[in-house]
Amino acid sequence: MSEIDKLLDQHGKAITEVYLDWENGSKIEKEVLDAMIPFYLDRKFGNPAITHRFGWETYDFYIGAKKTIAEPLNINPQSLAITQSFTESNNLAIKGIVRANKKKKKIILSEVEHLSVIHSAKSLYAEGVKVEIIPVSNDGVVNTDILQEKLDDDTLLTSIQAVNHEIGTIQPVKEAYEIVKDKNEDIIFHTDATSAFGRIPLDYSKLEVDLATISSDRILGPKGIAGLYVKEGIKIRPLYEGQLSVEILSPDVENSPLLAGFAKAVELQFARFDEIKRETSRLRDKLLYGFQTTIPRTDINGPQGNNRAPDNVNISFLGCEGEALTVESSMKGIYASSGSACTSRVLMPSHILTAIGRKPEEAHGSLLMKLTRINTEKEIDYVLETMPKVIERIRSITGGISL
Amino acid sequence: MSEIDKLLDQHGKAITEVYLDWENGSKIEKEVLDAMIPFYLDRKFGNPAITHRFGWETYDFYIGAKKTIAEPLNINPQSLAITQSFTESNNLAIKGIVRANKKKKKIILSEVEHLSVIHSAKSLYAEGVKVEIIPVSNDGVVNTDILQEKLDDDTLLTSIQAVNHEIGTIQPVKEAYEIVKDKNEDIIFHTDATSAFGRIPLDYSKLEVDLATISSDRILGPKGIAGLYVKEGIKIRPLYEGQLSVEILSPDVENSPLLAGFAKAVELQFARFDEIKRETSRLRDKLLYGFQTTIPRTDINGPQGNNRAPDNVNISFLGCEGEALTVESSMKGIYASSGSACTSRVLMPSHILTAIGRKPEEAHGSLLMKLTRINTEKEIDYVLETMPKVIERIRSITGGISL
Amino acid sequence: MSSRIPLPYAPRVLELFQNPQNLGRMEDATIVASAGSPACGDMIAFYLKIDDSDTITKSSFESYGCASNIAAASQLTIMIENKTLEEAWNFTWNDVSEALGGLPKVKTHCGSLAVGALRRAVRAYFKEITKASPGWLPGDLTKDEKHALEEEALAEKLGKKYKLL
Amino acid sequence: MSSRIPLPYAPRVLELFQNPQNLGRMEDATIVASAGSPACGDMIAFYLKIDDSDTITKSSFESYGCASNIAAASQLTIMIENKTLEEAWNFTWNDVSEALGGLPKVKTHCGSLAVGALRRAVRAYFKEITKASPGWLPGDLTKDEKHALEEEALAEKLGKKYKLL
Ligand SMILES: Cc1ncc(COP(=O)(O)O)c(C=O)c1O
Ligand SMILES: Cc1ncc(COP(=O)(O)O)c(C=O)c1O
Repeated sequence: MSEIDKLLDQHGKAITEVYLDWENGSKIEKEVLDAMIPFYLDRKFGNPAITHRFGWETYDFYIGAKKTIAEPLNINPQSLAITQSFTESNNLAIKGIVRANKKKKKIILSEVEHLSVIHSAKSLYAEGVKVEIIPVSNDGVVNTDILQEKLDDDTLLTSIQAVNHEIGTIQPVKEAYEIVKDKNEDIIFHTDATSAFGRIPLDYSKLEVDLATISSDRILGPKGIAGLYVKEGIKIRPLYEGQLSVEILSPDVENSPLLAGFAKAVELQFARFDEIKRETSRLRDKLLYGFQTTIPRTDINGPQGNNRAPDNVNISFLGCEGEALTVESSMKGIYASSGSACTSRVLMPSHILTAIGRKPEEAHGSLLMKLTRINTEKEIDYVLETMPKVIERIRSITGGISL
Repeated sequence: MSEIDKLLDQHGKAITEVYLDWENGSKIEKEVLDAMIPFYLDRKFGNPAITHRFGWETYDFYIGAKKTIAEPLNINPQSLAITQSFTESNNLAIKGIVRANKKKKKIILSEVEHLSVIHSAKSLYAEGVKVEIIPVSNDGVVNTDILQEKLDDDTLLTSIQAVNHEIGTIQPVKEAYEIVKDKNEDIIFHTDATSAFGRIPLDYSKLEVDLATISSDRILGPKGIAGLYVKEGIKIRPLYEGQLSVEILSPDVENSPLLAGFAKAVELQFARFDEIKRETSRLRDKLLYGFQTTIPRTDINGPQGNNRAPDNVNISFLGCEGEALTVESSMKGIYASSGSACTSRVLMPSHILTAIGRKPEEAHGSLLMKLTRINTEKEIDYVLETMPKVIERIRSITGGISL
Repeated sequence: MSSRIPLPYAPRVLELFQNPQNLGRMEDATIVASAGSPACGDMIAFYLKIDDSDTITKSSFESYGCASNIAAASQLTIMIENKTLEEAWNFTWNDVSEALGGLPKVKTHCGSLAVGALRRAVRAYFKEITKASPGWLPGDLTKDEKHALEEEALAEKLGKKYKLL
Repeated sequence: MSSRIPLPYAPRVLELFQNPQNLGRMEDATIVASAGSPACGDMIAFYLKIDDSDTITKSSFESYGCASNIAAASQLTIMIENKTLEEAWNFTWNDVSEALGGLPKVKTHCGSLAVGALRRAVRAYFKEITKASPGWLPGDLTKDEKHALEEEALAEKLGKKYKLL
């Protein structure tokens, strides 16, 4: 019996399990897997550029799958680059634009961007790039006045996410886009829409962002595939080199099974888009306000109502340390993550919670739960019924320590 | 009916199908898929760094899977970075070493490296890197005398593949490694072992290369996952940035199902390593010499016997253009690729065939077939029986054109 | 455009590849010309049988080339049957491509090679057989001829550059 | 090393997290001390009941911290029961970690915080209660104490730097 087996044994396994840690890892539905299996076992795994029946079959599938994924965004499928993760898409957007456009040197980001955006930008310091960070309000909303101020003739790229991944803030992308383009049509506008795609309506034929990141695993598609919309005419360099393949921006041969899964996840999410939006919003509010009414000293992180992504629940339990919270919840079968320093691989609290002005002890006591199309009311009831006990026990350990 | 459906209709579908284009796309066995499914549908898809039961279960699996993959190489599992493709591994090896070691500027490669190695190196010209290309013999063997000559105090990195992916040449890696380290212990030695892993014996505890690329899809594991062995102590920078994750060299969250598939493919390949090696070698020679005896004007590309990778068949049919060959073969149910300019996405013949001194008309008439553990004798018999007719028809179209 | 979509062949290409019309050496050809180069992996020989009124009564081809190359040559032989040389001259690579249902862009040269070979044959006919150039025949090389020649030049350059790839 | 493998807890950590021994405020403590800071998300209060022969007859803790923090504090209270202050003083973070089956490296500070708090309590006892320092008590801060203090200093720095991340 390995040490971890013993740990799991000690931990035990709750009879009821509710997985809400979708931000950190996701499964897929049987239906999505079924869409992938033929490509693993049977056909259409060929290289779509090779001149034989397998290649042509793959090509046919490939074109169709890209169309399916592009459709809800109302973009030309050919403008959608397929990548291997939203992290890669964000790196490609930031580094690819900088390396293809050497004249201007300034990138403007919001303070609450995903670390893949922030770190990509900062990694370019060595190449002479300047990075300006726009602060946010207490709800995490980007300050567009400051954006306006920071824009100048040296500005190459602005990157503002569509929805914040941790606190669910829906950003004023349209407004930011217009401010940027009013200043100078040539400034490139990227939006990381990873946490928005499938959650809130997006139409890039109307809101003409230049680049947009989307991901499969965030809508219960398989991990290992994502997208970057690149508007026609935008100059961008690939991140890595190799053979020429169908994807100009990636030298890897197309991954049919993952693409099939991505396309199926898009179908499932958008076929019931309104219903999923309504249902997750309802469960989200049931959780948020349920916690607030049954558990003292709680604080909602991020905005409320229509300004919040339908799938996002993030709440701070004062007097609780978050890692202890995730462990105690886990023992009751509830799986979530925390912005606490102790749950991360580096011991720093979430940069997003500190950006919205949360005090450290608030950030450390936060719990992030996400809702997907496969979460049920029964699960939420169980969480609401169980969490007061979890919080109570953790607070009993904190005791009288004054924070 | 789409245009492609009509094309496929026109093409027809042979009753017997033999897929040999493993270099360009591969499927997986039911057993490999079965190993992946639980991670898609059930458990252990969590983030292995998160402190809850799902995270710990994933962690446990993760450690075990890396051990399985590292074992046949006799390396410490912690030294194995998980990447998303061998193309990424090669990019990481070349660019990651250059960006972490800024003092020395010269990279030495062989002329027959995979394009991901060659293009990665050349993409660094802008960063002041010099690239020296070592020629090869008519069998594709790296000229170690010239390697010796090119090594100097400015040399940072040497990259010599273990087995050539197109013509199956087994390179004298041990000799090259010793020449390099004799010159200077600090010169880093990378080997792209993509086409060697699982085909020829490799033991990196004995032959202490510094970096080695391996891939899942080349041993019938799922696509989207690969590895880079990085010897303890080697300084290397990641290719892209994001959140910190278990993999120091990749910010993406670990992809459990693909890792499970990779590990299963390694198990299947190495459990029967000797048998697979013997069987594929036998089928390889049956094909090579079968073609030579039944079809006039053929030339084997690459070395023969023990100097050739067991899975590699590459043969030039003079008087045939390769793309026409792949199409005609396809109509008979045989799927292979060609080094012809016309089959590639850019109209250039294979850089490997030209490196070994093949005349253009020889390169254009080449056919690459690979053998895996799931190819059967019956398939090979069908190919041998069918190809003479294929060649005859293509030659009848060429007619008397003098080449 | 972030993806490079090389359209596969239209069905007509495959049809002519499978069943090439007017394939093969013509022993009694009035004139023969070829275009392309084995270095590029594409070569066409074009045979014409021409009657006294400058009409093509029969034509045929041989091809060392890809499926589009073969189909384009075959398609062109069909198109020029019983056409006058002037009518035949006026078929462009675009006409051939259209008749084939649209060739993928990377295959442009395969179509233009057939047209190039035909026009060479026509020029050769007037130069070597009738020894008089009709008014409609341009003195300078046309676009499609140049394209075919470019291919040949490229082939030579490639041949020399191979080792430098 | 190309992968960062953060070892999960040993089972003993979870055992003590689930069932912490000697948890809670001690109303009649001889001395109490705390270490850590809420900014770092880790704080410990340590209560000691000490008899006339400088022996710890009872100890308890409160923790605002992660599972390792809680387990380390609890483990230390078990280890020092009925030990003299000198014996108790000599337990290092290493001893605690070992008793817990090995703490993950990133969790070093959780173990050292418990030790830091205990040593603070011991120093406070001699300073405030007996008002005489025994010979075995080092004048300078020990490694584990410094570690705990560093955490506190880091916390303050972080607090100020947050906006600069
Ligand atoms: C056309 C083409 N593109 C790209 C690649 C790179 O392969 P991968 O996707 O495994 O990195 C290959 C490898 O054979 C290829 O044939
Ligand atoms: C710990 C960690 N690492 C990395 C990532 C990046 O995710 P991906 O693998 O989808 O790019 C995330 C995203 O949530 C994360 O939580």
